Amino acid sequence: APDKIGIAIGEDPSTLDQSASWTGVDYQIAENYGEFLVQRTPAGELKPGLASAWKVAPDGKLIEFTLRKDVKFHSGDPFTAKDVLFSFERGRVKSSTSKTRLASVERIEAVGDYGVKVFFKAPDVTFIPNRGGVMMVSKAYFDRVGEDAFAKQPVGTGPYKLVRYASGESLDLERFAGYWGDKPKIAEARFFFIPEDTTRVAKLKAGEVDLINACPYSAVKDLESRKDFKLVKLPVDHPTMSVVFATQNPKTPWHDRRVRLAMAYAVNTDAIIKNVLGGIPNHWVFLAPHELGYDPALKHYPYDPAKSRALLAEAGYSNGFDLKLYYATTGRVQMNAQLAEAIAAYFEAVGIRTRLVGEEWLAYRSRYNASRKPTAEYVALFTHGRAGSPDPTYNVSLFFGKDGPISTYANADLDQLNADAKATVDDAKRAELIRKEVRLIQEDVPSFPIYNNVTVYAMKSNVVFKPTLKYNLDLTLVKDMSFA
Amino acid sequence: MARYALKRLLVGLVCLLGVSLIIFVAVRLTGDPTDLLLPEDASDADRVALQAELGLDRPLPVQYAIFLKGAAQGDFGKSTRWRQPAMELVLNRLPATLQLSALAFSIAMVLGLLGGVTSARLRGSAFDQVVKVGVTFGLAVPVFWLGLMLILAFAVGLGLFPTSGRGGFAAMVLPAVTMALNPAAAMSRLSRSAMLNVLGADYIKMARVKGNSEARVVWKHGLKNAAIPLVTLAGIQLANMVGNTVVVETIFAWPGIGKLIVDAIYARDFAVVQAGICVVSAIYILLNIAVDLVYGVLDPQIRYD
Amino acid sequence: MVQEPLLSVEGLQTWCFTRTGVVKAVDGVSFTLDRGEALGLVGESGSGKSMTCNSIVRLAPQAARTVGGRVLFEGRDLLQLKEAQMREVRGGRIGMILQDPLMSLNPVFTIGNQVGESFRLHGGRRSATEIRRDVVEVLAQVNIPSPAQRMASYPFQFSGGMRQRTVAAMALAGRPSLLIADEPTTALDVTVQDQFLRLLKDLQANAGMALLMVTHDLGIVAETCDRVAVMYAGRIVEIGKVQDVLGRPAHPYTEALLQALPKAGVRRKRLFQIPGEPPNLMDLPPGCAFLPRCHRATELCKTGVPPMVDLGAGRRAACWHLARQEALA
Amino acid sequence: MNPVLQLDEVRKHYPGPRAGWIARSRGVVKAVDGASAEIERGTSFALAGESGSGKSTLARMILRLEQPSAGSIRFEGREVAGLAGADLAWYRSRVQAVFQDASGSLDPRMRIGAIVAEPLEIQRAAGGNKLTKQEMREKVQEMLKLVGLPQRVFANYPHELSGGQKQRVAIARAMVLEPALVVLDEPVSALDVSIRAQVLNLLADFQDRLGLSYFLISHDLATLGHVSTRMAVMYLGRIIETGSTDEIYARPLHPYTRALFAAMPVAEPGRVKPAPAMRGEIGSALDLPRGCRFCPRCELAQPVCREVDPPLVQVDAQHAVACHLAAPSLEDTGTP
Amino acid sequence: MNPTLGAASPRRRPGADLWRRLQQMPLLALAMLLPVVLCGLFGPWLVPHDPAAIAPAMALRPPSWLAGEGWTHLFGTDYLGRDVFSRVVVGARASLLASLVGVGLAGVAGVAIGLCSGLFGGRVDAVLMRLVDIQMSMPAILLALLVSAALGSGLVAVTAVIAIVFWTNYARVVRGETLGVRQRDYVVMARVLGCSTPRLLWKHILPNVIDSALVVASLQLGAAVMLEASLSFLGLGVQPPAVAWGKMIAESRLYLATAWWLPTFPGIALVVTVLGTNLLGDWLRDALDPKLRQM
Ligand SMILES: Nc1ncnc2c1ncn2[C@@H]1O[C@H](COP(=O)(O)OP(=O)(O)OP(=O)(O)O)[C@@H](O)[C@H]1O
Ligand SMILES: Nc1ncnc2c1ncn2[C@@H]1O[C@H](COP(=O)(O)OP(=O)(O)OP(=O)(O)O)[C@@H](O)[C@H]1O
Ligand SMILES: [Mg+2]
Ligand SMILES: [Mg+2]
Repeated sequence: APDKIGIAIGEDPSTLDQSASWTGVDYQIAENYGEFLVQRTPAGELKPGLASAWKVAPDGKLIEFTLRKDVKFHSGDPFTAKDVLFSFERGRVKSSTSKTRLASVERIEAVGDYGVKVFFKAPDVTFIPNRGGVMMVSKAYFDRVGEDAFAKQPVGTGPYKLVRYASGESLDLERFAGYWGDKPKIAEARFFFIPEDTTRVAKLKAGEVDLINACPYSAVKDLESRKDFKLVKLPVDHPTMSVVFATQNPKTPWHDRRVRLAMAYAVNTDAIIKNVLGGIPNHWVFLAPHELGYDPALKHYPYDPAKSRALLAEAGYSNGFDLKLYYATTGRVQMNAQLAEAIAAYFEAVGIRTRLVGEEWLAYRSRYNASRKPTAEYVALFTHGRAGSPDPTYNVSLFFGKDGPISTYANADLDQLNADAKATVDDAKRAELIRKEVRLIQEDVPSFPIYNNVTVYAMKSNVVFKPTLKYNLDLTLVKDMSFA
Repeated sequence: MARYALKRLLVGLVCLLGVSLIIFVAVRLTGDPTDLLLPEDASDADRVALQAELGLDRPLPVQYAIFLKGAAQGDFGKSTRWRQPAMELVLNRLPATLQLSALAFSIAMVLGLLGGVTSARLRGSAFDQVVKVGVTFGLAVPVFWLGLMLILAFAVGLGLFPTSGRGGFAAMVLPAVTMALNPAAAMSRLSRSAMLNVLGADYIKMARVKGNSEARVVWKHGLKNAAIPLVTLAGIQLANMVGNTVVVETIFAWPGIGKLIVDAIYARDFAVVQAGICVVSAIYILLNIAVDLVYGVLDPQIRYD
Repeated sequence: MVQEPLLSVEGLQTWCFTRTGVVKAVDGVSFTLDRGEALGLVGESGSGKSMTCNSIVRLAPQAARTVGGRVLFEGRDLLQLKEAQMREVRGGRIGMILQDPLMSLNPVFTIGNQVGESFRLHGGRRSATEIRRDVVEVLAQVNIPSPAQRMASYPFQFSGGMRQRTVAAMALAGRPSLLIADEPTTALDVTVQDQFLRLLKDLQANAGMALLMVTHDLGIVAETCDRVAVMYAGRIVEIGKVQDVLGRPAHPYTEALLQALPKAGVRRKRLFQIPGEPPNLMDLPPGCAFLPRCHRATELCKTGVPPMVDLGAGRRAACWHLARQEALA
Repeated sequence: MNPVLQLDEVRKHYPGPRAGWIARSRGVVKAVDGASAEIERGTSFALAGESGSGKSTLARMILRLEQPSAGSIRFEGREVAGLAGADLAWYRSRVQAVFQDASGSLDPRMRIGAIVAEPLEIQRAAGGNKLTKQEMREKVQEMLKLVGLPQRVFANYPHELSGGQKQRVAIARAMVLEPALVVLDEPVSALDVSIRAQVLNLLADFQDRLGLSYFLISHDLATLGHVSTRMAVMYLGRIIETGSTDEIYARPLHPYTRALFAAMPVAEPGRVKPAPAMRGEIGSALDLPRGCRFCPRCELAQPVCREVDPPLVQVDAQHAVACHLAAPSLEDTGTP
Repeated sequence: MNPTLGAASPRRRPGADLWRRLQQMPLLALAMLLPVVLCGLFGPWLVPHDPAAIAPAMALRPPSWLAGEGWTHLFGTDYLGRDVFSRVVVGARASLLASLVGVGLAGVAGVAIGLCSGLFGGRVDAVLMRLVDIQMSMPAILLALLVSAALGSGLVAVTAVIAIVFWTNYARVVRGETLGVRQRDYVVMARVLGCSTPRLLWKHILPNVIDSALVVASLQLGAAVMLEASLSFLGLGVQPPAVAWGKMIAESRLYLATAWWLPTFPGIALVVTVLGTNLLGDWLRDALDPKLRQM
């Protein structure tokens, strides 16, 4: 079997420095050469990584890690507690994502060369699921080569080392002989950055690469029908494409719960998923089945235009109303415009006169931020946090809490419930609280989901690839690939 | 001649200054990059801090002055998206774009001249009609559509060329052809009409009277006289190619400067946009000067001293 | 012993096919030209003088086609030659000077290059130095001062007269036996024109070349030519020795032409003016083309195109009145 | 004596040609270098001379398209350069022009009627007349009739007319305001012999009718002799001989004038032309020779000619010449 | 130069001239553009289906006549099950509106600037032409992106982008023409007659330079639709429910391999329009040139 693999992905990483990684693509690449303290198996289970063991204090405010002693960076420097401290410090400064993940951390202490104590301001149930927040980098290497070389030629402890990077073009990985863990099957990998979906698919079809990620849904049927290729569908779930309301402004029709509910009833999400999105994405009510607090009893808003109209009439909008529906015209979510058009058409069908306002990503984001004001008139197609977060309580506070930094919603009951849930370390009890929260949200409709993202990897039929499940990034880890 | 070139360079510098000012303002009209740089759950305080860090809190004239001062020393600031010096990024990507543009340009010129001149010679013939249709096609076909069709046909279907990426001459063929079609059409159009103008001139008749063969009449006596507008167009096209590769670069995953600038625009990466467009404009200006100097070679009546 | 003429044009017809109709620019032109002889071709603008010349060397504009007649030159019918053979004739056996000296030289090549080209095309294989020598020689022949230096000049650096003489040099390079000069001096000052015509006469005399000169200036004809042909509306209406035609015009058009000339001495006398408008070649009256403007016009003139009447001594004219006189005689 | 137009030592100097379009220009082109003349009311004054000798430039200055660099141009006693406002409008109505290229001087986008009416309209806008639209139309139609054009050309565009017809339109436009002076810059050079006669006759008719004056430029000596009562010959920006036309025809004094007459082709077969008394190429207004500007080409040049620029000297009441050898002793030294 | 062909022949009736010119009309160009213009004007009333009505169950059906299903969906359906034929017909309006208005605005601005530059010359000319240089030295598509990033997307933004990107061409061409025309004898003659500067500009110069502007415009119409398409490709075109061809083509690129009818029919509409305007432009150039008109 060959031991070289070619992979086409959509975008360049924004940085190679794994401690500065902050976007999805950054992690797609960097996790091949950088590692966290904790690992995830392809099945999605957490398992020891650079930390061979960890202990969470009963109050949840301290976690003690024990580090492996046989780990070396690609530069040859040994991995020690000093590196962990350095990585945490650097991550906090360099990566906005890491900064968020480490927000709950009060301080970190080294215990000898191979022990680390992390103190928290408050218990953080997301810290371990987030695998300890940052990928590890070498302090010794940094001291030796300085900032520039460190950022351009990063070294990690991962199964592969980075050998070459041509911006906008490709990136080469090579198996690291001194890797502490299992030796991966593939010796060399080249990532190509192909932003245009059609080209990416063409590259696979032409046989120039073995695997592509983010295969467009429109190409799935065609590829499935060919025996040279196969597809792996990875539920990423987060963020969940939803219709989001800024509920606070009493002047807007959708301040009224019945209107929001009517709008949820108006959209045939199943038809959209089946016909427009090729039947590929998931459609969870709120949480994915594997998540804590998943409630099998909870049902979708049904597609019921008659009831929708009735609800609108009841709320005093029998003649409908004018609506601006915002959506993003650029960015990484596929078929956004198509989706927006479909939803607008459904709204129109129940009498809501919908004007689509497509905005380029940044304008769209700015508008979202602005919509947190209680005077905002805002309904958007937005990727809301529902399923697939490190912990359901995390997303509820982020997206639905009164003070949630990206929330356009406020509900004192919900906030109380979520606060209780966060403070509950016991999983069963927390699950019950989460179920209550979810039901409350489902009833009040601050947003309603359209679909949960499933990313599709397409590959030649001789490629074996097990992507990491139960995690909200579409990682492309070469170590999990092999040839049949 | 040297003095003339110097003078033009100075004027070019003024133009460049104008470009930088316009870009500077325009890029700031597109929005505030902090929203993109901060995580979703960042606080307002974080935003203010980041703005200060990026220097975006200062008055615009001050920002521009700082930019100019840096630019004068070759420092165009640091990319917020790629966290590298902006100019370094731009210059790294430039060769790929130049390479592609050069090939596309050559194809466009050869096709355009051959088509245009020959159809001028055979005015009204079937060939002329075919070229006319081809020209319209070249002017009417959206570049992205053409590029994708070429990929599907020649890379996936026939397997003659790589679908995308950089590497060897073969990889350049499809993107270069894609890029060349439109300029080739324009060139063919212009060379046809320029040639028709020239072919009506008395000295062309004189060349025939002297017993020149038709090919010599057209390619020797005609072309050099028709050359001035053609060279002008060629210069503009070459320069535009450098700037208008975006779509082709996106489709063919060609690691060039156009895609970089577009990504930078989307990322509100002011430094890279500024550096990138300044470089492209500088190339345009230099090419224009070169074109003017070429005039002097083509037309003996133009002398610079 | 009757010597075969150098050039014999018989019933030449060149028509222009335009969007709006057929223009019979040349419609049955016949004349001969002997070796060493100078024939003037006069007539008003649009009468088909240039078209006749261009048809002889087969360089009529695209819209035009030669639909009839023969052009016998040195025993061959030029209209039947292959294009490659024709190229040998052009610039070789037949030299040609076009109307506008400012425009006949290619502005982007040096004088030496352009004159040299004529030699390269027609002189057989020769080295660059030989060609250079020939160029210098021919430029000197046409009175270009310091030709060796001026070879490197571009046309715009030459005065109008010098340019005109350069064009003559190019026409002479192939040592032609026939030189066609299409209004060679219209754009020139009288003094320069005078110089040039003198030169042309000299060359013709020295090289034994025949000259076909187009002009609408009767003065030039009087000074330069042996015989003259007057054209009107695509046909020759009168041809004969210069003294005869200009001295005692036979055709009313020739007569009118001469009368309309302002005479230097006679001031403020009303000039004779030919009434009416020039003919529309697309829509000629059925009879004599000059009929609408002719003071002699009678019903007879409407009967058809007037035949050529031989008036003796090589003189012929196409007028119904002359035909009748002859018939009576 | 009541001259319509007086030219007094008029000069026009242009900056020399620029090498390329950005380099600084070098030298001075002395297009007109001291020209003096008077034009009597109701007569024709003709100007002959080699191409580039400054004839058109002089005409342009009279038409106030160009300001003289020096000297004065007076029209009916008033300095032309100083006219402004209503005075300028008056001048515009009194002085008209006809140029050589008839198709070039008619706006291809205007109908013939509008072209001929334009002077009336401009004058009306300037307060020069108070004609109604209908009156203007009648006036235009009357003019068209006068120049012998059919009424239907009123609605034609210039390109639909023949060269002679176009030139008649240009004349109609020039005459519609019944001016005092018409500047004619080679009005018949581009026309066929037969049409030339028509136009010359037409011009003569207008002169008889309106009693106007012509300033005529031509290098066809026959035309010029036919039309003018007085004439001048220019050479490189300078009037080198002037006087009554008859006199100059009978007794040309300047060697250049003689050469000009000698070169004139005449439709008299068998006439033997004298050899030209001139050599070389025409000089350039950019670098004038020292002394007499004709001397490099003059067969008769004497040492003095290379040193001193000869002034225009009156040889008799009707005749002045600028030549060391011609005035007045040329006869004495003997003609060649 | 060709008096014998002058049309002032005695047998001319009034109107004959017009008829002759009509006969020389570019029938092919008109045949191409007429349906396009009709669609642009009356599109919404001509269509068999509501172009915005979705029917997800009917998504991505090929043209119905190919499947032997009659003429219900002449051009097939798109990813939302909408009728492609109706969308192409209705799309004409936005495509034409953006390009016509954009090119028109560019034309007005460019012609005005070109005229001033050419007529006044000197410092005015230098400043204006430097402006043109500056704009031209910035890559058009990037400029367009910047502008639309600043203005947001939508028909108005696309139109503005077209106007901003295209005015320079007019300015250059008109300036060049003005420089030429200003020296022509008829302009000189107008000055002899005492024409005021506004009258000179309006009556003599503008009518004589407007042709080249029209020709530029005809060529740019096609380019404008292309720019609209490119902007859509980059995510910044017109917004739904507005339909425009460029947007349709750009969005359908995902289906190039699987649903050929999606890009093909709007593509044909685009090609026909560009071909039509180009032919019209060629004809205009000939027709407006009085010299050629005579031939
Ligand atoms: N390409 C053409 N298409 C249509 N008619 C043409 C064309 N070329 C020439 N003609 C016509 O043919 C006739 C003869 O033209 P030709 O050039 O021979 O005249 P000419 O006697 O040389 O006139 P001139 O003295 O003006 O040079 C003219 O009536 C002219 O209008
Ligand atoms: N605007 C100008 N700038 C510079 N030089 C000029 C300008 N106009 C005319 N000249 C020069 O002035 C001289 C006289 O030109 P002008 O047109 O008056 O001659 P002309 O006697 O009318 O000649 P022609 O008989 O050829 O019409 C020429 O050398 C010409 O090149
Ligand atoms: Mg001719
Ligand atoms: Mg002149």
